[in-house]
Amino acid sequence: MGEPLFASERSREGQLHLDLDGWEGPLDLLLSLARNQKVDLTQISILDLVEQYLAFVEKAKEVKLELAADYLVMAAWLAYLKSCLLLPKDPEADPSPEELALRLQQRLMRLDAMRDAGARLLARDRVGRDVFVRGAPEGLKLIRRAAWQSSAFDLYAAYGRVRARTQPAVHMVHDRRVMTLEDAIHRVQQMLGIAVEWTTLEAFLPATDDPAFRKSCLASSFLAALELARQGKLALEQEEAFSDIRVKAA
Amino acid sequence: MEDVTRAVEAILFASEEPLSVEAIEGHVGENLAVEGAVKEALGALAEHYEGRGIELVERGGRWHFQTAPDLSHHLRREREEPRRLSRAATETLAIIAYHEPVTRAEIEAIRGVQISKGTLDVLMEAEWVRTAGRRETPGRPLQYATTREFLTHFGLGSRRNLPGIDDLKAAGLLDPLDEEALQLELESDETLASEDEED
Amino acid sequence: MEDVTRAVEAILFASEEPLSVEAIEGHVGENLAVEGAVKEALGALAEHYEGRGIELVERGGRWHFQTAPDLSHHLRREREEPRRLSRAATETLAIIAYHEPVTRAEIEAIRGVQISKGTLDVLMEAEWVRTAGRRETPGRPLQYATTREFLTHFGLGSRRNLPGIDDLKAAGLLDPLDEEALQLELESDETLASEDEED
Repeated sequence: MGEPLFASERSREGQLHLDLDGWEGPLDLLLSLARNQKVDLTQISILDLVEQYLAFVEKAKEVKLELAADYLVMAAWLAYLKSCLLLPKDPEADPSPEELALRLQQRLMRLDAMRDAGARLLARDRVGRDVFVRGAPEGLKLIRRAAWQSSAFDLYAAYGRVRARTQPAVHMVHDRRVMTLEDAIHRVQQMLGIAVEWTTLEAFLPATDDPAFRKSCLASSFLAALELARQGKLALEQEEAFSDIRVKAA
Repeated sequence: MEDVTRAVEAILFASEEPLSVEAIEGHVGENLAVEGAVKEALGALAEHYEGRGIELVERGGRWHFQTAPDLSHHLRREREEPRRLSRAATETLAIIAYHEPVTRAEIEAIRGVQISKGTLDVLMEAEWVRTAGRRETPGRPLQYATTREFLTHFGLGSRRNLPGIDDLKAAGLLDPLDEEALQLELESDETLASEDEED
Repeated sequence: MEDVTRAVEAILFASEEPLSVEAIEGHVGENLAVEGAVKEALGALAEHYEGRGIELVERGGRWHFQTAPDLSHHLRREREEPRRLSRAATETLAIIAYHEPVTRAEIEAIRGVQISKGTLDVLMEAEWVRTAGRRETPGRPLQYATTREFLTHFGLGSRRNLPGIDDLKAAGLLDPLDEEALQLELESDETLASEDEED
């Protein structure tokens, strides 16, 4: 790494100043300390390493340097690990202090490996720095063309739709048998001569199988009865709503 | 392959613009760019690339690589994307087919709805409709007609094979459907509005 | 020189980005791109360009031409390195590349320190890192992985070509972090809580 172990310098007031910016967290500092032992990380003495770390934190406290909480948490954990490693073995302890030490060592190796890998990546022949792609490529073009789809049925249906929509609408009313009001007045007047007693209006209607014609006759005859009643030629009676309407000559 | 030739090849490849011999020499550096070496390298490269997919060319004293002109069709790739013809376009196409040659005003009169320019463009793009001269009436409006491709696409040997009005009636295609008509009314209002925007 | 080889050469020359075999085949067209022809042409071209000023390389399944690495001194322009990465970013990139897919908590566990949001942003902006779905574990954390652009930029045929990856694997240094290793983490519960908020 080439970083000084204690990036220290005498400040103007002659006080020791520790630069913590050099280490990104306690693990980084530990790795830095471990490398300083100048041995393979697999051979590193965790106990030595722990002592160096604790000494560093101690020194930082002496110069009243504010340490991030992370560093102190790690210091506490390492102090615990150190005591475990030094004390007589407790067979009950799980995980054993040796295993904890081994894990710490593996974490340092892992971080070291990634740091090394990062450096090797950056040192590769990188595009735009060491190797170059074509400066002025013509470029490839993708031209999208719509392939329009329609079927013969769509076409005929569309034409049918247009024609149906725009054909002049002619409304034809079919011939229908009706009884005009004049006919009805004439007929009711004639029939009154026969019927001297109260007679239902229906009895005046001509016999027919055509229900539409019968309806027309009924409506016209009713109007005829009203007209004749108005002229004072006929009397009307109905006992209650919707009951039979009866007529009699006046 | 000579070092200077390799260097010239790489320099021209990576350059964003055509380079003069002097500019290339500047990049190659004094060690390699001895008297005439770059020119020689350019000649060797031009010869090497002859007939390949790329060629080395000189234009106004500047050199650059370019793809061989006869391969340009590989650099443009067309992709067809199926798209369904819109209702307005289908109706317009049908009207042209049944009434050709027909002017735009006539199409609109028959459809009872205005048509946007885009609708005719689509039909022309599909190569189903072509312009068919001008009508010799005041204003000399353009006329439209269908194409051979139209007949092919819709499986019609000729326009005579279009089903007649009676055929359409028999197939129930002329029956006015009140609901559909109502919906059409609404739709055409909308399309009119959007069509106006388009224009 | 075969037609298909010429076409492949021109297409790769003209392309603004590395191309997969399928993309090349699409441009070559069905007539020339018969079964395996493009692959064969790529092999022939790679061989042809070997030792020249330009080389044909495959990165993450995509092919492109680039200048030969030993000629960089002729080409290095007077400009800054494309992207100067901070130490944090470099380590994070390495961790993602060697462990992918990897969660942010795992990156932090390996580095022993929290990573700032900016670090991942830089890597994503460079298009070297992408999110790679969520891990189906409690909290469903986002995972990160490298991109094809990462392989291209660092000249890696595939992730198998990452420097020293086999040795690291053999040494167990790329094994997934077990629960206990994560427990050894220095992060307090608070930092975990703040992470949740971010997501």
